[in-house]
Amino acid sequence: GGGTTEIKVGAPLPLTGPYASDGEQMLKALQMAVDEQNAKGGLLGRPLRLITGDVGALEAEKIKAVGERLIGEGVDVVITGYADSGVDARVFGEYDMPFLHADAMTLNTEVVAQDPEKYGNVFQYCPSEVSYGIDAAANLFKMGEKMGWKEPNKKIAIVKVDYSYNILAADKFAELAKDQGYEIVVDEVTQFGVVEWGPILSKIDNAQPAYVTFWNLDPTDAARFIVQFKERFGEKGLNALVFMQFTPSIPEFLELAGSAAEGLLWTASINPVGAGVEDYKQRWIAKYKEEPKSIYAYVTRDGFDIWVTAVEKAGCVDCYDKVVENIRNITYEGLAGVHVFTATDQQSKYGDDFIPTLWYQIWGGEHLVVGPSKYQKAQPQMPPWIK
Amino acid sequence: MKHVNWKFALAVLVLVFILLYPWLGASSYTKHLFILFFIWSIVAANWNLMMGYAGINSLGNIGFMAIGGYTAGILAKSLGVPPFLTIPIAGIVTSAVVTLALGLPALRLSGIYIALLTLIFADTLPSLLTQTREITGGAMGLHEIPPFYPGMDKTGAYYICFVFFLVVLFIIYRIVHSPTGMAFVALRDSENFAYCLGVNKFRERLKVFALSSLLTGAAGGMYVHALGDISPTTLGIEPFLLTIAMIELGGVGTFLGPILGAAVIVFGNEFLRLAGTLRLTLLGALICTIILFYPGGVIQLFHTIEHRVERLLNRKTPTT
Amino acid sequence: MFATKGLSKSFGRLTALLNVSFEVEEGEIFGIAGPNGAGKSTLFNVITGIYPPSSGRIFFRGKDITNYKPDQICHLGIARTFQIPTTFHTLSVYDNLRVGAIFGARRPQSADEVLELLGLEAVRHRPARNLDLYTTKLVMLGAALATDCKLLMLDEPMAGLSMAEINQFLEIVRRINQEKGVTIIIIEHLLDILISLTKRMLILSDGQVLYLGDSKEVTADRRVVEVYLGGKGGIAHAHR
Amino acid sequence: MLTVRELDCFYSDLQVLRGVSLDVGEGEVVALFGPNGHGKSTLLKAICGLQPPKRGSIRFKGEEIAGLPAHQIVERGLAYIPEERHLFSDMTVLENLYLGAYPRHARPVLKKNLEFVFHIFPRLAERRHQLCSTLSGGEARMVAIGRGLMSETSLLMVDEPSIGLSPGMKMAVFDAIRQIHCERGMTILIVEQEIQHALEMSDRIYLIKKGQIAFERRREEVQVDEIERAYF
Amino acid sequence: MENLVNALVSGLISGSLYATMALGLTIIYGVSRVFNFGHGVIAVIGAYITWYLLSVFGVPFLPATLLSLAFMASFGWLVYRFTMSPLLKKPNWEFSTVLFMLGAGILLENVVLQVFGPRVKSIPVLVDGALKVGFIQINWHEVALMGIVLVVIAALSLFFKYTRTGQAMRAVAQSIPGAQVVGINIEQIFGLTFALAFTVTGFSGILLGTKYYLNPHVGWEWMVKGFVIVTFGGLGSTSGAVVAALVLGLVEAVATLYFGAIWVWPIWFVLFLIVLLLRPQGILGGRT
Ligand SMILES: Nc1ncnc2c1ncn2[C@@H]1O[C@H](COP(=O)(O)OP(=O)(O)OP(=O)(O)O)[C@@H](O)[C@H]1O
Ligand SMILES: Nc1ncnc2c1ncn2[C@@H]1O[C@H](COP(=O)(O)OP(=O)(O)OP(=O)(O)O)[C@@H](O)[C@H]1O
Ligand SMILES: [Mg+2]
Ligand SMILES: [Mg+2]
Repeated sequence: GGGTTEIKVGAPLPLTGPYASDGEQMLKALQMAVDEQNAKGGLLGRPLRLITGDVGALEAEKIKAVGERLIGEGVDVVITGYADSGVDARVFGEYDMPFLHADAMTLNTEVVAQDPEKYGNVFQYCPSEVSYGIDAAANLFKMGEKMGWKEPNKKIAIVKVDYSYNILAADKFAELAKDQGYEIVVDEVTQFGVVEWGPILSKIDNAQPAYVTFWNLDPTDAARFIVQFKERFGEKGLNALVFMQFTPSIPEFLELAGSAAEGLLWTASINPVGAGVEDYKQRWIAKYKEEPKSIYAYVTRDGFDIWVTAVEKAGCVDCYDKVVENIRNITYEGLAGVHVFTATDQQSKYGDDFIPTLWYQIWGGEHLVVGPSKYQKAQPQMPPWIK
Repeated sequence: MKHVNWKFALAVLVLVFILLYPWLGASSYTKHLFILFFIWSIVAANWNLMMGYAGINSLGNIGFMAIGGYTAGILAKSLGVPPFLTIPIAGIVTSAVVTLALGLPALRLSGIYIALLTLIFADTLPSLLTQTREITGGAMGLHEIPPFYPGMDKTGAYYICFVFFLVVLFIIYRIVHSPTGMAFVALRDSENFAYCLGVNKFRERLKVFALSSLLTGAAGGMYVHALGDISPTTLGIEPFLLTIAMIELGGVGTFLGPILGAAVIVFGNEFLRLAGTLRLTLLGALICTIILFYPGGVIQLFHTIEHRVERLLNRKTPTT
Repeated sequence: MFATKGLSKSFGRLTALLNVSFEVEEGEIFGIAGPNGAGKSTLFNVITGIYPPSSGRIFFRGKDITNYKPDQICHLGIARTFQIPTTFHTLSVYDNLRVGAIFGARRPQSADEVLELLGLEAVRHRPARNLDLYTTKLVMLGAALATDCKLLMLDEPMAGLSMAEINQFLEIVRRINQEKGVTIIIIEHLLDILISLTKRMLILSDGQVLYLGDSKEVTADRRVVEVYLGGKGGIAHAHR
Repeated sequence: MLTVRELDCFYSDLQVLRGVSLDVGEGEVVALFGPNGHGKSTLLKAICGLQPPKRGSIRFKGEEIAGLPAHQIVERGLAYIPEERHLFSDMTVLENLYLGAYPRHARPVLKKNLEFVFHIFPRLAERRHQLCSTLSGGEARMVAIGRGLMSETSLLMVDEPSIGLSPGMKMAVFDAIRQIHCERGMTILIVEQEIQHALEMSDRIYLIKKGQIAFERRREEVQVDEIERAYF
Repeated sequence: MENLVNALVSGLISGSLYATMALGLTIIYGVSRVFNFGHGVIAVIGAYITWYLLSVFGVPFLPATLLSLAFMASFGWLVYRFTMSPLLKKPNWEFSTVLFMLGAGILLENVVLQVFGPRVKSIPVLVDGALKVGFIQINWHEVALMGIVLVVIAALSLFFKYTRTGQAMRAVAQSIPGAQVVGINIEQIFGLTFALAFTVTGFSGILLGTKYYLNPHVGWEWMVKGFVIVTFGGLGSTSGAVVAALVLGLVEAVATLYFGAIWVWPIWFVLFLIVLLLRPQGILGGRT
């Protein structure tokens, strides 16, 4: 290596289609990372260049085509926020250069576990979606006590969308909840784009569960759900906690749901909790004249920095084995927490000391951190629909 | 006579080029694009056979392709059936399912209702896939479907798809130039007169419907073995719109049209990926511009060139 | 060879045909006339299966063909033309005939025979779109004839033709009848031409049979004169 | 009233009219004869703007109208009853007739004209709410003629009005044309294969052949057989 | 029982909103035989413009709506004048116009994406509060929507039946030479038709935007539902479209209640199959 030839950083990103708003944040994060690195004189003295490819609505066909192109361009690393539909790990696993993604999907980590030889270059710099299920089963049932609310029964409603990120998490939760003696009384699978939640709310109304859990990545669907939930139960009441997986972290959710979301509980398994977050945010605002808009504005940077650290340690860029080995053994304190990769499937470990899952409750249009205790800022309260 | 010769020569030249292309320094990426082109032009050509020739306003052909793709994928993946069997089975299953559930009832209806029924049929599939998550993988689809043969590389897939492409085009050519093809023109011009001359519209259409869904299903089989994945995103709006665009951009109801259209869309779409967020904006603008200047589609551009060339040839040899 | 028994057809409240019965002999040229909207074309449409009859039966060569579909009826040997000149305008003249030959007769060479019979070789390759009225009518007739029909039904074939063309056309109709032995039913408003061409005719009025019998005597029937020819001009003006 | 000079008309590459010149004077009835397919309808279409001519001039009431869009020509008071009828098939008889009175100047007299049409074609009055697509051939012809009569024009061009009509109805149509000519002084240009009838009512005739005017005569100067012979 | 009734009510509401979607589609298809693939995107544009006026300039709801409708009308007229008009005069217009609108749909969708960004927007509701009748609860907003929809539909069908321009639009749809012969200015009528269709479509976008949220891509889904309703109801039949929309809305609600949301499309498919086999001309479409 050496010299001043460019290092090419490949980035398959969802720049058009339904995921474009995250894709835009990923692009900005990576562009800022590359620019800042270049301003520091590049990596190992070589300038970096970002090469992006649009994976649209995450169709397998597109990811493959983009993959072929990036490889053809001779990229030395591939980093994305997410470009998943269960293929990207396979596409880039075929090669040797490191591939870092935050798909948060078991589909993309299990291949690594199954064939570590071949897919050893694939890293997921966040925990997989099942961690949500595990965490929710461990903590949701304790939330009531903290509020001074006693669950009226042991019934749970699950509303999930047919997407593995949500399904696997919800199914894990159901499995663990049943072990604790809970009963699933509503178990609805929908597709994305539900506009009328009325019939499902009716089912909930009939079953009168103590917990309503909602697993759907689409902020529009989630906002509609909580708005219609509020319309239905706002006055007449429902003696239940409402929980959502991740989606309220997408800014549109609150914009759309407005006051209907007051009292909602939700969790995210990646959060801007690291020491550098505030500084990062200021640099972002300076560069883009606006605030970072989603978690991918932060976490994508971790992927980049992990790679940079590994390369610097290796002292070379195209010595892929070395770089990959360094990533595997890294302990990196990033914006989302401390990244340490699991040995089996190379995803960031989750937990309070690694990448923590945070519990939020929405009050006064703000997301207040109500757990775990290490990060807690506020006390959970009884939501308004509990009369 | 002369114009037949140079067109023929051009066609042969193009085919020879495609045949030799993997040896002319094609990258894995461009071979990949050609594979996509072969498969999508087959889907488009069959769709055109239905819509442009037989006047069956189907909007569900992507669905047919998906049925074929899933059939082949499931057979190969879960049951270990070898690909040379899964592809014909995919075609036959697709044709049988689609013809029975859709063709028999829909073809008795008038054009726009066929469009409606086929559209809804295609929109039903994602729900069914969700319901059968254990076998079809639900929203995440099927992955790691075995290739045509173990250890297949891009060149192998390239040639297999190319041969398939040629065979299907030959079949379509034969249909279009058969009495069935003539019957469709007759039906389009005057349905009642054709009926009174003994043309059974329903039967002729059913024939084409069955055949064309068979070939589309087989194309779905080719798709999964060549690419290795299929998921409900294949049934999404973008593939749907782009395939319609292929047919119409090339020139509806012409033999070469959908192939030219597929070439423009597949290669154009890939090329525009360089434009990042502007990709679809530019693609839309491209479609609009082409159609404003060549309302007959790309094929019209070809005819314009043809006229020029012919005039040139005639000028050089002013006899005959 | 052909007969209808008590044929009726109504469209909603409107009765277009009421209890129409008539017979046509093998080899005959049979005429149908009647005021506008009397139900002549409807009769053809019912016979050829475009509309199902409301009641009544249709027989062809001893077979009950009521409720047969148009293509089945064609295959039995009944062909027709339409009142509005209809051809397959994007096909060539020859291909127009071939449609009848291949799908109707299932005998491709019948197209060539008809082409010769009607003298259409000169326009063989012309697209049917831009033909003049007379040739258009010949092509329509040719396509019907190419189905190797035994019974040919012509709906106002001479409307809009000039005198000379009418005479040519009559010549052709007679030849088809005599040389090919095709039975013909013809609707026409030009009564004196119909009289000269046919032995028997049917006059419909308001969907009912007004007259059925010898053509020569039709003008003697008071009711026909009254209803059909209209008081004012009488037969002298019916056609010159 | 109408002066056509040196008109050339094409259907893409096919020339159908070659230097046609023709005059129709105020209050005249002019008949246009000629074999089928020799350009009679094309001439009428060119005049009313449906098939704009390639060369030549058409003056109507002293104004040049060649190349104007059809609706402007109609608004100037020129009506055309096409041979192909061109009815609005999914509308009722009555709606078709109303649309005949679409030009502004025709609307005030709509009632009167409608009565006139129903007077000539009592059949249409019976069938006023029937959809045009279901009419018989002759009934549809009546609607086309009736629609033309609704437009309250100074020049009426009729293309083969008698096709498909029963003998009695033909008489009624010719009588009606004669009547509007006599009573309202409407100028008329008629194309007809029934030479006898058209000849009887007209002041002058033109004979068109192969897209050219073969001859022009006053009615007194011409016999039916002369015209028929000229067809060959 | 209570649930069923509530489901039916919500079905009625979504049905009536789908019906507005259907309107713009029928107008253009009815007159020019152009299947407008850009339909959904046009609705989205109308909604986005209203949103923009509301939230960026703080224009009140009514003037914002009127302004955006005025914009949509001129937009429709321009689209006709500069693209459709030349295309409709060329031989292949049946296909070229459809494809053009498809290309334009993709183009405009992504222009919206570029201009307004990918984020979801919402238009505030017209009126707050809810109407309660026994155990049935409907938002006033939704009552208002239904009312507006019914008024618009009635106004349009009166327009087509009784006004001179409306009749001319239908006439042009059925025979262009016929329309020319009676003195209809084809260009003007086509232009007006596009302007009207774009306005109605834009308006339906605004209504939908107040109940459902807006993003640049949502138009396709709206369009598919609109298309389903137009054809199911019988093309060109406004009353058919209304009935179809209500039926589909109700079926959707009931199917979700008893079988689950995922079964809506399969149930629709079977329903269509049955209805169309019994009545091949749609629910109310076609006359005998
Ligand atoms: N599909 C239909 N629906 C309603 N009425 C119809 C339909 N078809 C025909 N009619 C009516 O039935 C009557 C008979 O029509 P038909 O076409 O048989 O008349 P015709 O004798 O052929 O007249 P013409 O000499 O004018 O062609 C007419 O009054 C016509 O309006
Ligand atoms: N749309 C068209 N495209 C091409 N050629 C046409 C078209 N319309 C008519 N022609 C041709 O133009 C010539 C003149 O047609 P036109 O209709 O003017 O004749 P015509 O004298 O009115 O005959 P007819 O008595 O049959 O109505 C014919 O040879 C016809 O084939
Ligand atoms: Mg008739
Ligand atoms: Mg003519």
